[in-house]
Amino acid sequence: MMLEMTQKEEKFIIPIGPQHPALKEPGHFEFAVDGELVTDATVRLGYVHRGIEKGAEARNWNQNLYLVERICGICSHIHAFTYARGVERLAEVEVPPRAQAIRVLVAELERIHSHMLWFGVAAHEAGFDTLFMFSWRDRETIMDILEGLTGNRVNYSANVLGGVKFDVTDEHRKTILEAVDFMEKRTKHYLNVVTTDAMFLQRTRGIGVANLQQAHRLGILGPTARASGVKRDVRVDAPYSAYKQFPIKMVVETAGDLEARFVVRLKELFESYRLIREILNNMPEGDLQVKRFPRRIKPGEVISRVEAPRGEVFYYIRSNGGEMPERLKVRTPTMMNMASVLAMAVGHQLADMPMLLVGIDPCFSCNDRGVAICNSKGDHDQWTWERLRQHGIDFYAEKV
Amino acid sequence: MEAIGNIVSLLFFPGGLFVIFAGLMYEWLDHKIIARSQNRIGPRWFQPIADAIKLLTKEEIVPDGVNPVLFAILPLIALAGALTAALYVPMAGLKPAYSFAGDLIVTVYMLSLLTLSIGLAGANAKERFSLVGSTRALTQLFAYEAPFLLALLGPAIAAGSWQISEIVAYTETHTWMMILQPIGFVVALIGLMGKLELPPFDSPEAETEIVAGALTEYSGRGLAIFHLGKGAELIIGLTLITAFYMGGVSNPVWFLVKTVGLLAVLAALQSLMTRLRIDQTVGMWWRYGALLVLLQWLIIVVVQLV
Amino acid sequence: MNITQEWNDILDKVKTWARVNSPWLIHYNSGSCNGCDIEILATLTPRYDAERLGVKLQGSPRHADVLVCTGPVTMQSRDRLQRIYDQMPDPKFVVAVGSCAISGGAFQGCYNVIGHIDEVIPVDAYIPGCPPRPEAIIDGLVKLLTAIKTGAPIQTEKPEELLDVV
Amino acid sequence: MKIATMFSDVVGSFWKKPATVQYPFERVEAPTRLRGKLEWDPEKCTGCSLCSKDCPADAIEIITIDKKAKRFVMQYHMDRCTYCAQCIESCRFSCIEMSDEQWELAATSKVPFEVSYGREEDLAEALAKFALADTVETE
Ligand code: SF4
Ligand code: SF4
Ligand code: SF4
Ligand code: SF4
Ligand code: SF4
Ligand code: SF4
Ligand code: SF4
Ligand code: SF4
Repeated sequence: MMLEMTQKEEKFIIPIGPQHPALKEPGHFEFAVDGELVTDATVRLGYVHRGIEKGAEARNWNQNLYLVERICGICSHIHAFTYARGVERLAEVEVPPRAQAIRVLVAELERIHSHMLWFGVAAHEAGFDTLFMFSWRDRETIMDILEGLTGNRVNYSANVLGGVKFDVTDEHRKTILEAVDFMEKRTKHYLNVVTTDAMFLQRTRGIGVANLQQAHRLGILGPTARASGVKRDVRVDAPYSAYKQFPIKMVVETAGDLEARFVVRLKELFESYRLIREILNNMPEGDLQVKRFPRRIKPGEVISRVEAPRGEVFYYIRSNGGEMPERLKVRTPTMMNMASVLAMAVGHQLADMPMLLVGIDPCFSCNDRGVAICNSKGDHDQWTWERLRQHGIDFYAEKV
Repeated sequence: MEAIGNIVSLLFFPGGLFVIFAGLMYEWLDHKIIARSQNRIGPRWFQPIADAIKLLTKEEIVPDGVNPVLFAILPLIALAGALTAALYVPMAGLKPAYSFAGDLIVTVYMLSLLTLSIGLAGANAKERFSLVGSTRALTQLFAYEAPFLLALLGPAIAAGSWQISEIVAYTETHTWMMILQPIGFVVALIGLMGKLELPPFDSPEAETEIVAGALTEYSGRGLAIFHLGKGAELIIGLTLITAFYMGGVSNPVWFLVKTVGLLAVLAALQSLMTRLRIDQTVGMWWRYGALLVLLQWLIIVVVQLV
Repeated sequence: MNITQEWNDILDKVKTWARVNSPWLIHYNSGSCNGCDIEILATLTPRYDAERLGVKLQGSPRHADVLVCTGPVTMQSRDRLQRIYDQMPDPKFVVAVGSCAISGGAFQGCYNVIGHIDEVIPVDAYIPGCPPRPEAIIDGLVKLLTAIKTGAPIQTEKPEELLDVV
Repeated sequence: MKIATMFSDVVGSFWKKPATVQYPFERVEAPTRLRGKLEWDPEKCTGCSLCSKDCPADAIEIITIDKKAKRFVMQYHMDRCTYCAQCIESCRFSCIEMSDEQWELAATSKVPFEVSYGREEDLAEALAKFALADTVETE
């Protein structure tokens, strides 16, 4: 033990984060390097931990819709969707089919914006700024649609408990279809770029490989897993909401390297485009919301799973019959994928680290829970889960 | 009288203020072309000037643990090196201020002084990103220096002189070296990109990996001076290559046209490529760059013999 | 005397001009939901291209003039925020982007949230919205720069030292 | 394996107009559904306070001057609002709207973020009774 400690201290540690240009969010990674080669990697999370799960117990069912939406600004709709779906099942309320279709429509638009965002950031990490600029330029067409449709570019607040807030008019339908055509053309181009550009492939092909066994063992989710050949997609495995009516095909690649992750995400976009067209052309008629959604929800518990752009989002919701949830538990995909970065990092060049990191499309805001991963000295002011929980309990006890 | 002339040439033209100012304008042009190729508007023409003035008037923080003398003096050495180099090249199409046999070698090494100072500055800062940055900067220096110099020697051999003014006189009266020695031209161009740490050879200051590389800890004045040095290096490098490979620079108009043309090519190359890892950069230089130039030399020698 | 006076005036004008035309940003997320962060990034991309206003996103606090903060301040990121602020060379400015950076927004009252940015470091401009549109972010930045240009009073005192929560 | 696959985009951009909007110099209209600053109509309000109860950010306070006469004042905290429009959904009497024009809300101090809505006489009374913020907007 002692021996290991002293060895560790002699290593040259390169920290990435919490404030670092490669990370738009504060995560903290430490890579032990030998020259340029990474020999060890650790992560420290928790900079963005806000205590949402505990906070949710002090807010009513309506307020929580917006709180969970702000777990993350990139897949905000997915969180509200998952939560609303759970609460509606708990309250045994049937959401009108048109509302379901609109929810899925927004979810797919969000997937496009999220994948394009990731694509640009990944290109930026690779030092290919032109690709970053062009992909973000094209992403703006989707942002325009989302803003025109929902009224905000990021936290759309499309949902209310029991339905959605707005309708899709004919005019929207037209602009969305046009934008989707444009995006499809561009996506084809980008797919061509990432699979043929020799310079780019040098940074992606064969880098950060996670094979099928590793993917299973590490419990990777979402496109990252599908790039390693894991056939796992909630939209296909357990269709929910309007996905029952509008099924989606799963995109799987087997190489498991960074290139495969690019290919899976870009190919998924084509499925999204197809689905959006299908929904718009076969939009069910009917109401947008149920007449009255109960303010108190009868006791019970429910789980709700939805496929976010980065993988499965999982909610557990328990009610004790009051105006507020008794427990809300969120499990997000990046949390599950984080371990894979650390496993893949060892043996790669330091210069590959940002690429490896973005390979899983990480975003910390949803996975910042009090995970304690101690460094060699153990002198960080770390908040363990237990300490946080105790603090949370004390905090609210004091308030009452 | 001569002393006054010397001071003028050192401080104003063709060294000093002129090179600094021209360097800033070329830097703007570079950014502007890149911005336009990315379908956006890009910076205004006075942007680099505003940046430089702002940095010069900002507080300069000397971090703990550095050698303060080195910290302050390294940027000056870098800039002085670049400005001295400017005296030996046909700046703005005019005759170099000084000239002696073998000044080509001196010029190239004066330019390297900048990279060397940056490397030392990074090592001095004792901060992790700076250290990695400086290691990378020096590794890269080691990698491109030889091919770049060899590529510049191609025209020198053809002209049979190692004196810049004589080589230029030779290239002005002959077919463009770019056509006679295409390999040398390409290597020199890419060597210049490596020297200036432009993408795709910007791993010494790769923002997404090591923040700002060796200069991470520099603020205010030091950063500004390094910045000015980079600008000077850009314009000197462009001048050298146009003078050697693109039919010389006989007057200011030709100078402007040719260097700007070359800059546009550089900018386009920058916007088309993905950053190379440092091991890829070094590998590429030694495996292809150096060998290609040797091949070029061989061709020159054979042609001259025949 | 008069000449030095005039000279100083000119020098001041040049300084202010350079400062206003070359705001280099550094961005720190002290607990946000990413929403504001991606909108800040979007202001740099072709549609909004903040570079035409001289804006550049810097990685090192030593190179930056304006600290752009997003999100409420969580317990763990408080020290970091303070440290980044301290590392920046003078003159420095702070912009709080998004409702949670200004007031805590949807997260006010959560146990791990200390509060908003100006409880930790002084803030010079506030941009409400959740998140503000990129145009609104540019608008906020322009308002800050205008204030610097006209020399309008911007908050510069430090907030009172926080009670140590833990 | 190709090199320079972005060539057509890069070269094409030189002939195209930049995609950049001229924002601070030219203002483009926001979409009509945009959720900007909140606006409140005191005439329809019944004082049920559902809006403030459901607000996730505690951004609305309904101050009762006289319940029978339906005289209320709304204190709106622009800096807390998350622009989520739940209040619009919760209000059964459509008193609340969100402006698609007022979205340039940035300021160099927090003072303009406190907004009080209401009829003039109500505001005057509320101001006398409670200490309200400086910025007062009358309908
Ligand atoms: S993985 Fe989490 S944070 Fe990331 S986009 Fe999805 S829900 Fe949001
Ligand atoms: S949170 Fe519960 S379900 Fe999830 S891994 Fe832990 S014990 Fe299992
Ligand atoms: S993974 Fe988390 S931080 Fe990232 S976008 Fe999703 S919710 Fe946000
Ligand atoms: S881990 Fe994330 S979702 Fe859970 S309480 Fe913390 S910030 Fe909220
Ligand atoms: S935190 Fe718990 S569930 Fe997660 S890896 Fe550790 S022991 Fe397993
Ligand atoms: S203001 Fe809104 S969008 Fe911005 S970080 Fe806070 S919750 Fe997210
Ligand atoms: S828009 Fe949302 S946050 Fe703003 S006042 Fe209404 S309910 Fe509250
Ligand atoms: S919900 Fe409507 S009627 Fe009720 S207090 Fe609010 S604004 Fe007035």
